[in-house]
Amino acid sequence: MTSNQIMFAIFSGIIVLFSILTVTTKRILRAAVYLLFVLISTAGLYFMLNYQFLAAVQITLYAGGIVVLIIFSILLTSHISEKFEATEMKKSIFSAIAAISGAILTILTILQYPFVASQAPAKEVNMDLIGKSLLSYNVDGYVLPFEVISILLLAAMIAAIVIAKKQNAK
Amino acid sequence: MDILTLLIVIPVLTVIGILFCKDNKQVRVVSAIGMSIQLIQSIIVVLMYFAERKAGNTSEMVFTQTYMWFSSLNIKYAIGIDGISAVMILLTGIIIFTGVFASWNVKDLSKEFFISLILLATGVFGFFISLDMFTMFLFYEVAVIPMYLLIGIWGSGPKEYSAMKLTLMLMGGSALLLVGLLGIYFNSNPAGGELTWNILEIAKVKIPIEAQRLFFPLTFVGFGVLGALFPFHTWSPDGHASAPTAVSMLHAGVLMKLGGYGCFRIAMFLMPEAANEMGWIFIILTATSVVYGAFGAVVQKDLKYINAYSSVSHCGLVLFAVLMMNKTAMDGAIMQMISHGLMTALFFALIGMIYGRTHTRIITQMGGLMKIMPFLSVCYVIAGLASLGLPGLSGFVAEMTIFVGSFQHVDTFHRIVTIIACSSIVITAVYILRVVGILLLGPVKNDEFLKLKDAEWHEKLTTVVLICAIAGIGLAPLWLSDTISTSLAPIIDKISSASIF
Amino acid sequence: MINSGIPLQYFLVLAAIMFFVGVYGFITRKNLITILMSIELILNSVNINFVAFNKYLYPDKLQGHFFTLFVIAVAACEAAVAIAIIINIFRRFNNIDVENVDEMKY
Amino acid sequence: MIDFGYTIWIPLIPILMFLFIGLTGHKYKPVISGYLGTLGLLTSAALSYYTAYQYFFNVGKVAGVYEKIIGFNVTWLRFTDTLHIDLGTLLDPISVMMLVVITTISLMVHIYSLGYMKGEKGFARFYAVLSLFSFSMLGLVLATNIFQMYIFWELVGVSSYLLISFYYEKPSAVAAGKKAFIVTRFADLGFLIGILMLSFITGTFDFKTLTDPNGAAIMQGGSAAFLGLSVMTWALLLIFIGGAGKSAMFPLHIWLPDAMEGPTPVSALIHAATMVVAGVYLVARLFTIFALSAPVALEIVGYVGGITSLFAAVIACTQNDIKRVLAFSTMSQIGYMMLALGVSGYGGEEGLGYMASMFHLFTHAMFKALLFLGAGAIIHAVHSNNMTDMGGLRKYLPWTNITFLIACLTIAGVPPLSGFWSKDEILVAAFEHNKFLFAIEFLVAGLTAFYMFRLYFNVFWGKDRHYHHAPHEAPPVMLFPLVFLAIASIFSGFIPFTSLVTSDGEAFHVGTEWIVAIPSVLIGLIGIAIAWIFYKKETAIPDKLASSFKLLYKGSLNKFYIDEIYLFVTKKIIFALISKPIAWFDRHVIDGFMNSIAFVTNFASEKIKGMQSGQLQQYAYVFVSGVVILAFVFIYLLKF
Repeated sequence: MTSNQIMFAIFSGIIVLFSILTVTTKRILRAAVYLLFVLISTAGLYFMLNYQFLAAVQITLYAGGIVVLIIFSILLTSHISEKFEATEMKKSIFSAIAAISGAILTILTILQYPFVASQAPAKEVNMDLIGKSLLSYNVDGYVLPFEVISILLLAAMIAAIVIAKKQNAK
Repeated sequence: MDILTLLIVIPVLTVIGILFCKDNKQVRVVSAIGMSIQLIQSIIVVLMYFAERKAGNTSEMVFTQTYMWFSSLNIKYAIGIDGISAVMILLTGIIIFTGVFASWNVKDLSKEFFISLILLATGVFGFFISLDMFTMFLFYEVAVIPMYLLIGIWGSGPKEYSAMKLTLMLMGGSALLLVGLLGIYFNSNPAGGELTWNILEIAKVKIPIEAQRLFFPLTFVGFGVLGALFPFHTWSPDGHASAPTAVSMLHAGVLMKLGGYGCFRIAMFLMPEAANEMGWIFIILTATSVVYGAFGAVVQKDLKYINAYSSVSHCGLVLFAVLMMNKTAMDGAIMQMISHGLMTALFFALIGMIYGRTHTRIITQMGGLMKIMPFLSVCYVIAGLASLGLPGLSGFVAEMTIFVGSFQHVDTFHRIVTIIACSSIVITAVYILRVVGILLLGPVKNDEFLKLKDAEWHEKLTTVVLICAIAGIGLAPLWLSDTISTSLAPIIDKISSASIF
Repeated sequence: MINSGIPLQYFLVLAAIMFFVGVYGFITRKNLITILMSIELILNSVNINFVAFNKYLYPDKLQGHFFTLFVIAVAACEAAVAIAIIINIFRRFNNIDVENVDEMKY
Repeated sequence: MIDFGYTIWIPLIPILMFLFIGLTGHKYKPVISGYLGTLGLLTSAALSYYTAYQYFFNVGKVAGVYEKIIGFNVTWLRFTDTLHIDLGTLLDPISVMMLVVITTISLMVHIYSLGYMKGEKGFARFYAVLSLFSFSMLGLVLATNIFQMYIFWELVGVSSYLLISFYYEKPSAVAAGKKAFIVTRFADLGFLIGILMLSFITGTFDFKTLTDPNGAAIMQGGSAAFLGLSVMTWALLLIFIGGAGKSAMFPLHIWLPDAMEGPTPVSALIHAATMVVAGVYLVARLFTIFALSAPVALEIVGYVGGITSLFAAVIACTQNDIKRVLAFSTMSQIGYMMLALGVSGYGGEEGLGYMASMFHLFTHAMFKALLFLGAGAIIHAVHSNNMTDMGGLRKYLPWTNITFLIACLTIAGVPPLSGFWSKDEILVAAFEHNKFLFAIEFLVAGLTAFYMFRLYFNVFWGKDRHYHHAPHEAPPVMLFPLVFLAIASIFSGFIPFTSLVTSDGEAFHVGTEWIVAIPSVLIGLIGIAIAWIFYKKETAIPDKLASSFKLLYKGSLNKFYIDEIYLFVTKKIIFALISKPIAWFDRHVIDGFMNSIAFVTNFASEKIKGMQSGQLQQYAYVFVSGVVILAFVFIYLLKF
């Protein structure tokens, strides 16, 4: 076992474990925290794959931004001590069957498919390249999606404000 | 712009004109002017058609134009007319013209009413000039949809129910029809190569018999629903009973003809082999329509129901004759369409006028109208006589052509069915005379009615125009018959090549 | 490959498991926020796939990388809007059970 | 050779009058429309006489044979290359004779109506429709082809309908008009189908081709086809049904008595002299083909005629409405004509019956019109149709009395009045061909004399009734037609029909068969004598007789319940057992089926909509499971 494999094993272990905990725990705040672990481990995976920028974004945006957002809204809407009632047995069993069979199916398929790893030299992903690609309109340039996503972000912010704004009592 | 496209443009312009109108009066005037122009235009089209033929143009269709409007499916705006469509256009022109005058008194939402009415007519005109099946289908739908609004909003009685029923049944027919048309389209070039929607081009090839067997019934029934083919006719009594006057006129007068015309122009013309094989089924159905509709009319009490059943009977005769697949019978079928269109429009116009005065359509509640409103009554009698096939009026010409034509069929089965269909003329006489006897003759039953007035100028205009047309065809049928049968020649050539008899 | 003896399939299997866990959560949880979290799980698993494919199959390109980047941005938007909606729902029903939100039934 | 093209004006003038009066009649005084109509018909009559003169005495005869001459012909509607409806005029002995009959009677009726209908509401309408009728009838007899005949046949039916329902506010008149139209329409259906069959066999509508004795048409359709009769026989029988309907042959006669609801002049014109003989004319028109290629059909025609004449004569003996007596008498006389055709052969002396039939048609038109117009005068005076309201009228109505008596003597076959001659020819023809039919006719001759004189004595003799006001003689304008027709009745018997109207156009000679003539005159006289005894003074004998033959009397009085049978068939079977169920079936089964499609759709969607619970997670669950299942199916089962 190389160190890489060990790292992978640890990260994937954390991911699987905490994913399951996220969706099964009875306390909502804990779920958020478990989610945080999952996201951070994912960032770890990105690091392993040498995508440092992506990993950084993952941590700041996901782990930092979204999870905080979620925790805020939890605090706004729930009591911390509140426990969920247990999911109905029938519902959870059927859901589990669907999910597990789906997972098995997918995994089987993945395992049967002979992926051939490319031998092309890996590109060095540095900030320079990322910045240029994002603003380039040549082949492999992402200026259009970049602009689109910025507008989307703006729209989402405005939308969030408009939706969440208290309506005037009528 | 060519003369045929103008037939669509004028109604559209009229509709736009109506949009700018301020009150009832303006709407009426604009509609009347627009439809008068349309009538004149229809007459001009017919005259131009004659001139073109006289000038020696012997091609199947004249005034043809083609513009591509959806190239990936090769859908074209292809137009052109032959003698048959020319006379159908004239019929439509007359009926929409009289229809506008028959709805002179529409008060509520008159703007919307006239817009829908004229839009409907636009669809009909478009249908008759189209040579491209898809464009034809498009116009067909344009004609059918306003019907829903017209009945549902301006109708009487259980109008929502009737409108829903009529539209749904016609849409059901459309669905079958669309499948049939697509089937024809995808088989339009069995040798490989570009597929086409153009009727004339498809007519040159022989659609494989297996495809015909599948798509002929679909197309025939699809159009047949609109042509009140038994047992898909039940929208007719309800729909007509609820529809406002002009809509009944236009619907029975022209829209039902789209069914017959489509059956003939697409189902029979493009798939003669299947028509030959399966014709007998539809012949039985249509013969049933003819007799059954007539019997159904005998016991009805509501004027519009009587007329609706009578339409079932008469339109059944149209499809019946189309299925006979010989020139005389088909000639008769087209004439019957025109004749029935005119007389049923007259009927519905008169019923509307009577209803507008007495506020009832139940014949037993009325009586002796001849004394109160002689003009309308005499017109009603004339319409009745036309319907029961009095010589000198259009009904006789059409029916006799059908009967003689059908009886010339070499097959005994066809001749026997013809005899059965013939018997409808007696039953027709029974129900027409029953209505005339109860409604118009005899003593006045309700003294209230004595105060009612006879026809006003616009009502007189409506009835006189229709009666003139009916009598015109009845007295001098030769030009009409010859025009139609000349245009039928290429169609008959194609059909008879498939004949197994 | 460079990546030191971890086959692509591992990442894919991991992502698949994570995905279906997210699906399970989506179906079973009642609380809208936890449902949102399940969605984050699902998105995350997809991201892993993208990145892994990028790295293993097309190391000379960056599509997967950027796609993930954009997905993260979209996820952020989505979370923001979703939470705004959740807060509105909370104002209305005083809880955030998904079962309350059934206006769209027949 | 003279151009007969002008003959088209004979029917055209009345139709122009119809249009003119019909469209403008309300604008001027009604009496003007009467004069206009009469004037129009006078012109037609003059043209007809001129034509008759030209045809019979100048140009018609070529080498001793009266040819069929087409005066005018135009194609009206083309079906196929060989089948087309032409409108035109065909002149041959019978059509020219009919022209004379129709225009004469019609003119008389027009003149008569000026007095009879005076002051009636709808005077203009009356004259308009009368013109329409004259047009149709003239067009019918002049028809060059069988379809033209059918066209005018229908027009005749409609004008008859309009005239019967002339008093449209009277429900019985409306009902009678309807009945007449529908019954004849039913018969016309037979006619139409017959035409279709005939044209199918022979490929032509044209009378000239059809009736050419050497032509191809005659030879067609000879083989037995159905029930042992040939196609041609069936076609001709169906055509005969049309004729039987118009001519009120048993059992299609029921409309004729009711048709007496119309104004009396109309009865005289339509239901006595012209329209009702259209059936006879039709058979005569097609006589060649009847005689040469379907003798069985001709025999049936003869028997139908015989039965009708007996049947109607029996009924006529008991009726009390004078117009109905005359109506049944008309039926009986037309039966005679049909019978005469039925016992005739083609060509030469064999064609005696044909000649006799036409002869009788001619004389009958004269005396029956006279009878009706006389009856009109009586009704005009008494304001009742019922014989029991009359009696002793000879003092009040001297002119009517005399003319009526002449007519009665004529119909009873008293020599030398015209009825004697024509009836005698018929009896001779029957005697030579069919003794059974001869016996019937012999009996009917006696019955005819009896019932006519029963009528005559009852009305003009007997006891005076209490009239509201003294009956007064009709005005001169009504008397003139009576006198004219009386003269015609007396002398028309001397017209040499044997040389003018024969089956093959050739003249032949026939002497009076005294062995038939003397007994027939005798039985006529016996009939008159019995009537004299019974009814000259009121006696109890008729009542006694009636009670001793109760069944027969009641049956006859009620017209042997034929009307009731028809009523039963139409009301109980057609209406109750066919139409009502069809209407019900349509509303409930067919429409119910359509509605149930809608209902099933609705019901299904009502059930399915439960799935649309609005529960997000449920959707998700279904979605995921669906994807998984589909993926499984596609990957592992279908192996894409």
